[in-house]
Amino acid sequence: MNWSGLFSQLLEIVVALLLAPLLTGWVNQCRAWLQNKSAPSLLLPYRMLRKLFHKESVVAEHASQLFRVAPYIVFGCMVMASAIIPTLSTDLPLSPAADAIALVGLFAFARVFISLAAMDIGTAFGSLGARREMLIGFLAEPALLMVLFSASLITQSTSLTSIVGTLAHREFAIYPSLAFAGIAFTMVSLAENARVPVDNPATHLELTMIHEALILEYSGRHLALMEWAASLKMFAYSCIGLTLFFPWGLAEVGSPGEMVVALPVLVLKLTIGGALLALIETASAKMRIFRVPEFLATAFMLAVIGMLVHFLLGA
Amino acid sequence: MHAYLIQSVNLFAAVLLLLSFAMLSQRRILTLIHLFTLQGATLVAATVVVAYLTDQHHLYYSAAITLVTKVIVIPTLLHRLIDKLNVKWDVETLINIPTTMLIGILLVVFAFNLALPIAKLSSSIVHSTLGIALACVLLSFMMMITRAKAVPQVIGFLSMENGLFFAATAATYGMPMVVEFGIAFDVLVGMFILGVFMFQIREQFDSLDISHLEKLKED
Amino acid sequence: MLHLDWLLLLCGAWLVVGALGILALRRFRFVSHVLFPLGGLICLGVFLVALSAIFESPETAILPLGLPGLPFHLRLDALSALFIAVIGSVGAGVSIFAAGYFRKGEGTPPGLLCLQYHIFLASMVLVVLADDAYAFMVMWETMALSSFFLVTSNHRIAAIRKAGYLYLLVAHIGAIAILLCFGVLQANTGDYTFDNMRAQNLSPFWASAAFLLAVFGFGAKAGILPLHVWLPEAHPAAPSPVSALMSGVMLKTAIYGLLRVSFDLLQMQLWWWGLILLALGLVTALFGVMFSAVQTDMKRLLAYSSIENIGLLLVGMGLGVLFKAYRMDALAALALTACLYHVASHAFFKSLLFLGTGSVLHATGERNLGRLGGLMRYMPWVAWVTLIGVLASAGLPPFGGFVSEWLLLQSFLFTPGLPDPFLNMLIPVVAAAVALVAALAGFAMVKFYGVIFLGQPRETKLAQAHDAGWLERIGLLWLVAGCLVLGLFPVQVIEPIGRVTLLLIGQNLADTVRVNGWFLLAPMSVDRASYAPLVFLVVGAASFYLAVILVRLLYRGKLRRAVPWDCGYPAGNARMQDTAEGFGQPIRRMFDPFFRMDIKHPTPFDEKPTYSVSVEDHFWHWIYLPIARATEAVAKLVGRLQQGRISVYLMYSFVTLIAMLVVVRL
Amino acid sequence: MENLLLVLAIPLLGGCVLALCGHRDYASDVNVGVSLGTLIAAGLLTARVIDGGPLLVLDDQFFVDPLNVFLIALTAFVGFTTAVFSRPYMRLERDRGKMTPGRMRLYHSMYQMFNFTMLVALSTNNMGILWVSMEAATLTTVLLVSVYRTAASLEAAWKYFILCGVGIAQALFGTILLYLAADKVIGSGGGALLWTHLDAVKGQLEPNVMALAFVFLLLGYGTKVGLVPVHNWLPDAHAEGPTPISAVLSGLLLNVALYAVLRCKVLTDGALASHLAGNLMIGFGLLSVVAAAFFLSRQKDVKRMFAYSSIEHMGLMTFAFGLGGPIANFAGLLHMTVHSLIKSAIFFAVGHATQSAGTQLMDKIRGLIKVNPMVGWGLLLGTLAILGMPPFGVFASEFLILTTAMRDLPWATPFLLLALGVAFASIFSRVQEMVFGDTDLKPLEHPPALLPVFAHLGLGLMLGLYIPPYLVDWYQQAAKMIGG
Repeated sequence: MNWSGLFSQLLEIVVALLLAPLLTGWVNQCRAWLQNKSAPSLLLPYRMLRKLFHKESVVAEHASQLFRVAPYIVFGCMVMASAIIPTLSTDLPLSPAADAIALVGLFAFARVFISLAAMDIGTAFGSLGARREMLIGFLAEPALLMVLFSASLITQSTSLTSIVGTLAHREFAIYPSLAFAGIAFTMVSLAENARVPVDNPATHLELTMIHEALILEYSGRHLALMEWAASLKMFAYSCIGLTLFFPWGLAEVGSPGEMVVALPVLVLKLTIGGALLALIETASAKMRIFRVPEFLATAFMLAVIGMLVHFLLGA
Repeated sequence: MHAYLIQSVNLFAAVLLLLSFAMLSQRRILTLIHLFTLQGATLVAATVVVAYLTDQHHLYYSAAITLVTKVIVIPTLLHRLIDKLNVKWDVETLINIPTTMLIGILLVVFAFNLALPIAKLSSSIVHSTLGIALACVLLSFMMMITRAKAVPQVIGFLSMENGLFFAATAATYGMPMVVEFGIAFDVLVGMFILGVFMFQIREQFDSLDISHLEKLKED
Repeated sequence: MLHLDWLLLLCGAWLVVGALGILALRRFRFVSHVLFPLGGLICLGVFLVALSAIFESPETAILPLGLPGLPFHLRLDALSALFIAVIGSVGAGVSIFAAGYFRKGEGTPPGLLCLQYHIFLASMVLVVLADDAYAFMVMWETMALSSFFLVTSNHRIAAIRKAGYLYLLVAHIGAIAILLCFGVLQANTGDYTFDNMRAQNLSPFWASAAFLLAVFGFGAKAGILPLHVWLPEAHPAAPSPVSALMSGVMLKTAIYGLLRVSFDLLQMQLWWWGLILLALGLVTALFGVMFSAVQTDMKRLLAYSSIENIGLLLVGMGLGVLFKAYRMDALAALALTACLYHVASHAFFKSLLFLGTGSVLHATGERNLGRLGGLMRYMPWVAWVTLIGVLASAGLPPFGGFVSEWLLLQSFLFTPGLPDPFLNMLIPVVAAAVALVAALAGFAMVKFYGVIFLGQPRETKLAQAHDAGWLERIGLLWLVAGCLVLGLFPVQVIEPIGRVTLLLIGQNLADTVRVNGWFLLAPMSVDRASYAPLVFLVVGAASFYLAVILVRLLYRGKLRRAVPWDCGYPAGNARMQDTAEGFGQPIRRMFDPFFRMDIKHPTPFDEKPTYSVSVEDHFWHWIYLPIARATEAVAKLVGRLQQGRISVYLMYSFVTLIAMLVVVRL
Repeated sequence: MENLLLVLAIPLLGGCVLALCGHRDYASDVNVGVSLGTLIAAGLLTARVIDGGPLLVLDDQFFVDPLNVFLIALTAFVGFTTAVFSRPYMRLERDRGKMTPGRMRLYHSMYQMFNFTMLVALSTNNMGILWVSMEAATLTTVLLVSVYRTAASLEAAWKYFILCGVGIAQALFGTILLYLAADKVIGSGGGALLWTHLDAVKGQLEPNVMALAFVFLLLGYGTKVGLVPVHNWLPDAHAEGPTPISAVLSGLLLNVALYAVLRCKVLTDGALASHLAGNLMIGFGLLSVVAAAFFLSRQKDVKRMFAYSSIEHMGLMTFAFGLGGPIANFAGLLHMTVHSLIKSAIFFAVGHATQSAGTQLMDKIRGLIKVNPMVGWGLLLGTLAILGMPPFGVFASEFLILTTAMRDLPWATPFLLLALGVAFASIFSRVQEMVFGDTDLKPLEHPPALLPVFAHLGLGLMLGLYIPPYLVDWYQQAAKMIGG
């Protein structure tokens, strides 16, 4: 482990923590614009977090330890995830500790805890949300894994840094398998981050909500952590997508100078990505909950077809 | 003289077969017992002739045993039995008589055919009798199958023993004495037991019809 | 003294403990507080001996028992030592737990239970040690028999009797197939030692026959589809420590047998065997996890989850066979390592979960998920410990289950090297399905945990639930420790597993792994794939604590307790929570054709509306009932032979005579 | 010679004594004592034969070799344990009014006479005497089967008598043919029915006659063995007679009949040089195993069910002996031994169970393990043993039979396995329900005789795990005698 590595690792985490709410704010702003609404401030998520952290936490009287621990765990998981994903640099000391599969495992870990915490209070909405979250999870997770596998097969590695490094250094080539994977990944990300058409982060309409149902009983600092973790998750997914499908502009080993370039590139990519996300969200309608499995199954199928295409065409 | 005697053994064999057929077709129990006694007597005569012909002394003893058991004791027992149990009436057979006879004829042909290679090998003076003995056995077997009452079934059984005995005498000049005694003893004891049994059966079922004895079965 | 002698001695000690149990038939305290811990101690000894034996060269022994000309041959090599280590280590935890678990007045007298339990343990060890067909069969069936008695220890309940019957029947039929398999393997030499079988070079046809018979026979024990029907009946029926042993350990002996036959006794592997195993494994895993997600009985849920895990094991083994058939030994070793790793981790987490349900069952008397809930408040010990098991079972990092799934997926990723393009196409699909299974397992486990321990108690009596006793806690903690060790120290765990793959395939994965340091698991090279659970844990824990400390330091906000908000609905009570049925509803809906469901909806006019749903297994109706009906029909036909009429009987005799005479005459 | 005479004389005299005093209270003790005496004498005889080799006595009429001495020992042993079992059992039957003093007398004396006839059949060298004693064994057991004088028992005994009588008559015809064949070679003076003599010249016997003779002998003695389709008497007789008699019928008489078949097979094999005898036995064996398995699945009466199980096992033995060869013969002999032990143990347990339930219907017998735990365990373990569960000896022999069959006759194995599977399913489902579960039955008034049950089970268990070397040696010699 070298100092530049440690530096880029810490920088990544800090950047993720700071940029994540901004991304959320940006997407919300774009969405408002696209829907002809007056947009909230870009910094609204930060203010929200600040407000929540300062408020007192109200916890249901029979909530167990698990309920109170869960936000920290989920938050910790998301921090971990953003530390593993090569957003700025491929010179990450932590990256050998966890590869693509472990990353998926990490997301699953967070999901399990958030669902368990939702069930802990024993309300109708909490358990309903947990059920739906797990339903989405068990379909999205393998799809995500398959997406990552498509990339792994091309690069002969499941280590994220290796994947990105290899993809970035190849001559530009069109990988049909990655095209399929890209579509699948977009669909998975929508579902995983509670976006329309799967879920609507802006509603508390009890019959349709998923993510909101999960965190219904949280308040104060716990809610803040949960919201922040959600932003981090979206950030992490965006970064995965960006690094896999647009792997250029990342800093490499032994060249700290590149880090300076990498950050603006990332911001640029995220800006475009966020806008696209808002576009997709605006253009599509929220699905009935029972259409969601079909949606995700399609994503899963696409990811698998992507892999098959890889074998068929050798690319 | 010798040739006549040999022919007479063959004649007795034929008579035995005839008697077997007669028993197969007979409906009356009393006549059945008479026929059985007659069969026994024929057997005794045949045994004596064979004994004389071959100069096998122990055959005389076995003839004597047969005379005592099959001609005197068992028929007497049977008579007493049917007297006491009062079952003289006709027996109804399970297969009608003409069919039985037809099957019987086929059986005889089969038995002869079966015994043919053995008969050729046999050194016995009356080699061809084995086939007849076998036919008698099979016919008695048929009789046991077709009868619906206990007494005729037992007579069939005894008549089968007669066939066996004839086979032993004619084909092999009799079994060793120990065995003969043993067989005779068994048959006698068996008869006693059967007699006791029939009383018990009648006591239980008020009849000697073996159709009462069909309770134990798979359902 | 050789390791093998020690093991035999320890098995003998088990039997002595069991015999003492018989002497103290009803002295409950003595049995539970002396004998069971003693048995646990012996387990520990077995574990240690076996662990050290893995690194030694094979040892053999011949016991003066058995048939003339075929005395019991025993052999301790790396493969058997590994499985014995698993038996010993898991058995130790379960025995200690059992010491605190068994209560008075439940079915079989405690002393007898002690005997059966220890015979069960000893027979499992001896099965793995057996080195000839007869010894193997004797031990195999002793194992089945002793576990049958354990399963039916509470025989007053008709369902338990039925479960036991089904179990023993399937086990017996499986055993017959295994016997046939050995019959094929000995290749008409009449010598039933495994040594002789290794020396035979069977033709592909006979080798395949042996392999298929082994799959059937061992599959019946392992619960491979469609021979799984006994498993969800028997495991819930047994007392929890026994379910733990059966699910955690006994099923693995079937895996052992299959490995022994297909990699050791058979001298060749055909590629399509691998495909069969893959297909069977996949179907089994999918089926298991699907059914596990819709169960409403906690132990049944776990039993189906065992079926799922067995499926995953088979997938690993299938890949191993496939690679071995194509002479890609390094990859075969990887796949097999994944399989063996999962053997160990499943043994630990599944026994942990079963023991957890045991404690719950004891505290509440309920197995039905619909009447549990909120137990975390009353039995926090059990709840937290079970949480570890749940996480491991869901295949989440950094626990044992994840490592094996990780290794399995890795071996899939390396498959493209296969020379057959068709297989190359097929493999990703299988990998996708494996991923699906793993994810679904998470669903089932969340349901399991959430419904039992979280939420509000669905019955008032649950408030009286007590936490586990100290002996039970020790047992649980031991298993938790196992899950953690397996999760956090994969490099060290692969060390002994490598000896096994060296024996079976000739490749030792540990050599490659060792190079990268003691905490980094990289089966091929660090560039290709790596995983360091310890780092993972440390960083995760660090970020967790950092968050905690920061929040504490910066915002010393108050915490207020209040009634749950629940979107403002006022009348929230325990009955408004999601039930187990409700939680499984999406799965039922999505995989509708796989279930045989009977749903009763209430009508709007019902006075007392009730809703019920029962989910059954298609296989029962597709395979087992038709077989039963066919047997009955044949039996009825055969029964006609015996009509009770003496004339008819005489006729049989007569006809037989004539027929035989005709035959002879011809 | 004295030993052999003792073995035969003790039960004969005992039978005569018991015919006089069999109705007294002490008669059952006398019965046990006589059986013990027989057992001791048989033990001495066995020791003698092991030490000094085969024994030819009484003008060559009696012959003891490794093959039959082991059966003699077994017969004496099971005869003794059954006598022990019948003590409390029959006492209870008497207390319940099913047995009158007269019937007790008949029972006791016939029990000893039955043992006597079996021992004669086993030890005789003369094929004729063999036949005579087999017939005598039938006669004594007919009386024993009908001892309750109920309608069902009379019917059973009648069928038993007629069917076995006819069967045994065929055996007599076979014996005559055998004599015919031997007569020419040995001459009528030289004891043409003595097995040892026949064995010496078996190669010269006329094959045609011998083939024919074997058909009659197989069918004749096979009727007593209980081979399908001439087995029909067997379930009735087992179900309706007193349980001790069911135990000895299954455990001993069937063995003796099979022994007779074996002796004939040796001669036939020698004469024919073909595998005809073996093939016939394989066919009958297989048919019996399969048919019995299916019969089993519809039973309601517990004794009847185990009677069918006996048919299955006799079929298996017949099959094994039909296969021939050292291993199969060894396995067959081993199976004979363990089957006798285990099946009689089962009948002992069943006897106590039916007495405590007051019925033989399995639906009515429940929860034995609660009322009479040891009876319950005895029945359950015995059943598992007879179903071929290791580590009991039945598995050892089935293992050998199946593996040999797999080698020599692969097409037959699926049938055997099917039958074993069906039998397992049928028997175990019922016995489990009888043993386990709740019950309102009452315990027995007299303490049950459990020693015989567990002694048999223990021996059966031992034979599965460890066969003592001298026993192995003995079996191997015997196997060699029957053409191994």
